[in-house]
Amino acid sequence: MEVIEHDVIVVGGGAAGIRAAIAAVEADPTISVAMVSKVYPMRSHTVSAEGGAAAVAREDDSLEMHGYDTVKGSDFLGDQHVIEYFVEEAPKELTLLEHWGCPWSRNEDGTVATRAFGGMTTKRTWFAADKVGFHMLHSLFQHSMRFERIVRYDEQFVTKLLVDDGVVRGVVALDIREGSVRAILGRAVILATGGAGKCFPFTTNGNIKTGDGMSLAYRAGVPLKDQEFVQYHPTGLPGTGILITEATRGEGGHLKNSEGERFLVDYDYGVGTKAELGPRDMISRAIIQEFRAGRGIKGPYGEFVHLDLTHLGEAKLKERLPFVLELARTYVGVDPVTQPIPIRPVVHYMMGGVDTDIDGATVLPGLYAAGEVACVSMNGANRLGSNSLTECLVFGARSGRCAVTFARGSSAGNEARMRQLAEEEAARLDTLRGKSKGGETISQVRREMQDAMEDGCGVYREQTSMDTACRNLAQLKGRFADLVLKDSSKVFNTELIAALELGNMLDVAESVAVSAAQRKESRGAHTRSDATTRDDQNWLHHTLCTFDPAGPRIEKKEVTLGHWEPEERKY
Amino acid sequence: MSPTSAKKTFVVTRFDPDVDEVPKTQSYEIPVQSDWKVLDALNYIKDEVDPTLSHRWSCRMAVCGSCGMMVDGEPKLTCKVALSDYGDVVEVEPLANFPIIRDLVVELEGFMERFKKVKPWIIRAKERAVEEGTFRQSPQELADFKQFSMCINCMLCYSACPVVGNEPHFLGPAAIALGHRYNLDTRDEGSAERNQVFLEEGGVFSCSYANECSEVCPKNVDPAAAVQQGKALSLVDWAKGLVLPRGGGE
Amino acid sequence: MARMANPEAMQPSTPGSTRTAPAAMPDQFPTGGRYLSYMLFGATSIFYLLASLLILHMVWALGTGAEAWERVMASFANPVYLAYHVLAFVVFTWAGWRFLIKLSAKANPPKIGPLRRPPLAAFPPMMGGLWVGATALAVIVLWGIFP
Amino acid sequence: MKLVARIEPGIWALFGAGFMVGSLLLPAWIFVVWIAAPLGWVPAEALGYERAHALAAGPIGRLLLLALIVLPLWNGANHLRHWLIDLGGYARDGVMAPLLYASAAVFSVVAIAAVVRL
Ligand SMILES: Cc1cc2nc3c(=O)[nH]c(=O)nc-3n(C[C@H](O)[C@H](O)[C@H](O)COP(=O)(O)OP(=O)(O)OC[C@H]3O[C@@H](n4cnc5c(N)ncnc54)[C@H](O)[C@@H]3O)c2cc1C
Ligand code: SF4
Ligand code: F3S
Ligand code: FES
Repeated sequence: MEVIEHDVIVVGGGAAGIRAAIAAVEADPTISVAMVSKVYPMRSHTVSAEGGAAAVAREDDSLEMHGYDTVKGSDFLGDQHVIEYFVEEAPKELTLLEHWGCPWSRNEDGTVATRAFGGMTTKRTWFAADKVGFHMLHSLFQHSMRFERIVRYDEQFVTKLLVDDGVVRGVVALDIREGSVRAILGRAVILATGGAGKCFPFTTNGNIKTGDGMSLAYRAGVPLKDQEFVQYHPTGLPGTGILITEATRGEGGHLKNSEGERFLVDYDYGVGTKAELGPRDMISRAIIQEFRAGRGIKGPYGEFVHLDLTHLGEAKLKERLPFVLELARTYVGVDPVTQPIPIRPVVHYMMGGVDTDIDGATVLPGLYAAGEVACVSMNGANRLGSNSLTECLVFGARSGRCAVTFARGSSAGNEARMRQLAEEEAARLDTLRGKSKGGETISQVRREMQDAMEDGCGVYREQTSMDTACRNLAQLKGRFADLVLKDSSKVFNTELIAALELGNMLDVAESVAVSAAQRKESRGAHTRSDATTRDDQNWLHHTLCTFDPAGPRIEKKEVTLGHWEPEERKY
Repeated sequence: MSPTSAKKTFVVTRFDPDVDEVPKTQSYEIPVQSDWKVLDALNYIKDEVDPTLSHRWSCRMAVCGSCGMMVDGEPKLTCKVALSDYGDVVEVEPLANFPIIRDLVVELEGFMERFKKVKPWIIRAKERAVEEGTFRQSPQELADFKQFSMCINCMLCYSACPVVGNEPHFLGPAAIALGHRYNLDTRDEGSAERNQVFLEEGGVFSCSYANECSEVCPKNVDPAAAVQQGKALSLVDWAKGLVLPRGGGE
Repeated sequence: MARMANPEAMQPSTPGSTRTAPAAMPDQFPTGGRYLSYMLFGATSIFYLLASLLILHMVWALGTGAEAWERVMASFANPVYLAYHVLAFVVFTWAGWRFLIKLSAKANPPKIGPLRRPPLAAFPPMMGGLWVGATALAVIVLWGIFP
Repeated sequence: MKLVARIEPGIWALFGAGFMVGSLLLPAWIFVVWIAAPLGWVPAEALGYERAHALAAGPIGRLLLLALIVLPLWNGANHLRHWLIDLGGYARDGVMAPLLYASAAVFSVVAIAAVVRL
């Protein structure tokens, strides 16, 4: 067994992971950072973000306004000290990225351009046409290459956190190419493994977003927070779930039902004059309501409505939304210049995640988390579009710095013990690889899990359906143990990876369903048809979900309020 | 209620270094849907027919760059090309010009090394402080390099370029395009360093302007343009070096 | 199966940790699809070399004297020469089109020093115009019409 | 090989210039001098010794002829080298490249002599 030592280990090479790694090496000129990622960093799903990243930039904007929009967007479940820190750091982080080469779109005078986004009072979303995540990720990754002290472990799948004496000491990583397992030891570990959209059948997320980091932390005894809040993006393509960015609405696109009505204007869905610029949870609900009122359009993958951009004109679409043109033409055969795009709500983002404080620190000493995998509590019950890319930077950087501080004051731990734990893990993987005894296939269990989530934890939820989902998931976890695997090769065994990912997703899915089933109110993205209002009296608190072999344990955690008082969320 | 289905045969390259001396092919006849991309068929095979098939993919929206393969002999992003554009028998191979790790998975470390060589990051004599705010860059200055920043590192261009297959040290189209992208960026001051790399053996002058890289690029990066422009601009530095020899040596 | 590529093509400086199968050239290389015109373009190099040497030969003769010159000029009437030159004419015209019209424009950086490149769309007509102009002038001069 | 790599940028410049001159002037040259003239379409005195020498020996004439010989020569040498690599000759490039470039250099000198002695 190979054992490697570094000071800080970053798991994940998306926006949050790379930012954390850069912050760590910049914080201490002597430190070495391991960046472990199951795909080459530029493949991380940050690459698919299209619309933009929010930070105050204009004269007519203020930190106060960005903070208020975010708190209100979160349906008052966001921790306000976190949000205040976030809005303050946001402009600095995006400026840094500009210095590092990000090709932000520009105004005529050479300053950075901003666009409107849902739930934001003014134009504060920085963008690079409609490939923002792509440009941010590649800029970050390319910038990171200059630091020799960031040592990359690409295509290495982390399967376990090494914990000794109640302190995290490193990770176990499976080298996908070799099939071998190694222990990577460090005095602090930062999880930046992204979200878990793949727990659902229709999602904007890529194949790699399987909630690995959430499961890693959860299995190490760290609670997952606010897992019931799963964001549905109103404008995904039917079938594939490919995202059509919210920037389409920011740039003036209209949503229309089968009658050709702009239903957000013609009916009252609580978005008021913001219409298409309302927040995602509300617009997703409005679309489902349209379906229920019989004003959806029927297609091979269920009902949809139209996103109409034809009035924006070809020139603007080409300049601002070229990727949308490409996606619509390639994946639904529609030319947005002349035709409306079919769209439906699809799973997009996990507001919940590994419970951390403002430093990204978890309750397990030495373990940090940042980015979509974490729940630092800035998104509360509903994330505003374009806040999360910035979140990856702000809290990626902070957790990187804090991890360095922690690592400085921490000892290396017992190597022999770590080696032993890693060897046990390697043995577990060896048993799983090509495990020929069993009656269940990966694809079947995965499909049933996804269907359970769609049925139980959709845009609208109710007690019975959520309870059913919990039961089904518990059962599926049992069936997971009976999986049959056919590939016994050591080299690039993607079947083994798929099995490990499925195990992780089952953990996450269950935590989502169980967290959802116990929250008896509607707030943000968690909308119950059997408890339709928000109930601050009883439910203005976070949900913590802790692993227990007998089944997830649920607790409450206080919300940090501040100078923004909870009020009814209307636009 | 899914779109109509028909049957197609996929002839797929298989290679398991534990077992196989050389790559072989395997055929799968499977039902396909009319709206599928080539990648959907591979995923169907993986999920329902033969879980031992290995291939890379993630975003399925033509932006992560991981699903490049040879489809009927041409490098393609398999998540982007429609199955309906192909006949009843579709040949899927790993990307040409790359060593094959397993099945449809190729060795990318060679590219990662070349990529790093061109120093694809902003180089400045003096870093700008955050407090000084953003740089100013006009839309025109942005447009000058934007196209070359659109590369998703999918490697289709390497697979199409005859020089990549023949000259082992060639930096290759995407790496050069990305280096050139920084040379053209008004925020950058590092073109002299990068041009030194371009001037080395295997640099820009190894390219014989086959233009195939640009023909197959799924993102219209036009790496061939970048390489030729890189020749022109590094030639200027080369000529300067003749007049004012650089100190130091090799 | 296509021709094997150079065994070191796209190999990292230290080979990967598992055995790999060697890289193959693209199936269509060298004569299939678009590679054909690329390879034919490469073959024009031979025509360039021959044309250059032949002109050198002519200039040498011109420097030697009237007799040598007339002898060289007379030799071109040989049917083999004539056939070859008809082919060469086609080759040079095609190579010229590929170079001037198809490939040359985008090889110009957006800016060299302070000078901005004309829009790419302007190049084909510009180059075409230059070509026609140069050809016309050359024909007029060689034909004895001017000066 | 190091030397070849060191001078390659310059050769590329000559190669590009060769293409420029070759593309612009050679079709006309071939047509008039090597096709039309031998077929007797061109008036005899146009390319007769007197006029030819008068045209060629002027400063512009000498320069143009030099360009017409030397540039396509380097173009051909460089292009042929890359073509041979494409045909699978990378291993032989260590011999071919110096050979081709040295020949081009020799003929360039001859060309200068030829133009000077006009
Ligand atoms: C289609 C789409 C569009 C979006 N658009 C926007 C937008 O416009 N604005 C906005 O603000 N947000 C947007 N978002 C959200 C935002 O992009 C994501 O929340 C954010 O990119 C997450 O970044 P991350 O660094 O946390 O994770 P990711 O980018 O997902 O990276 C995760 C990393 O972890 C690694 N990893 C995971 N598991 C393991 C493991 N087991 N072992 C080793 N490594 C592992 C992966 O390899 C990867 O490198 C969008 C999201 C999607 C899906
Ligand atoms: S230049 Fe184009 S083909 Fe080459 S790697 Fe980049 S995106 Fe792919
Ligand atoms: S295909 Fe290759 S030869 Fe040059 S123009 Fe592109 S790099
Ligand atoms: S799967 Fe990402 S580019 Fe095809």
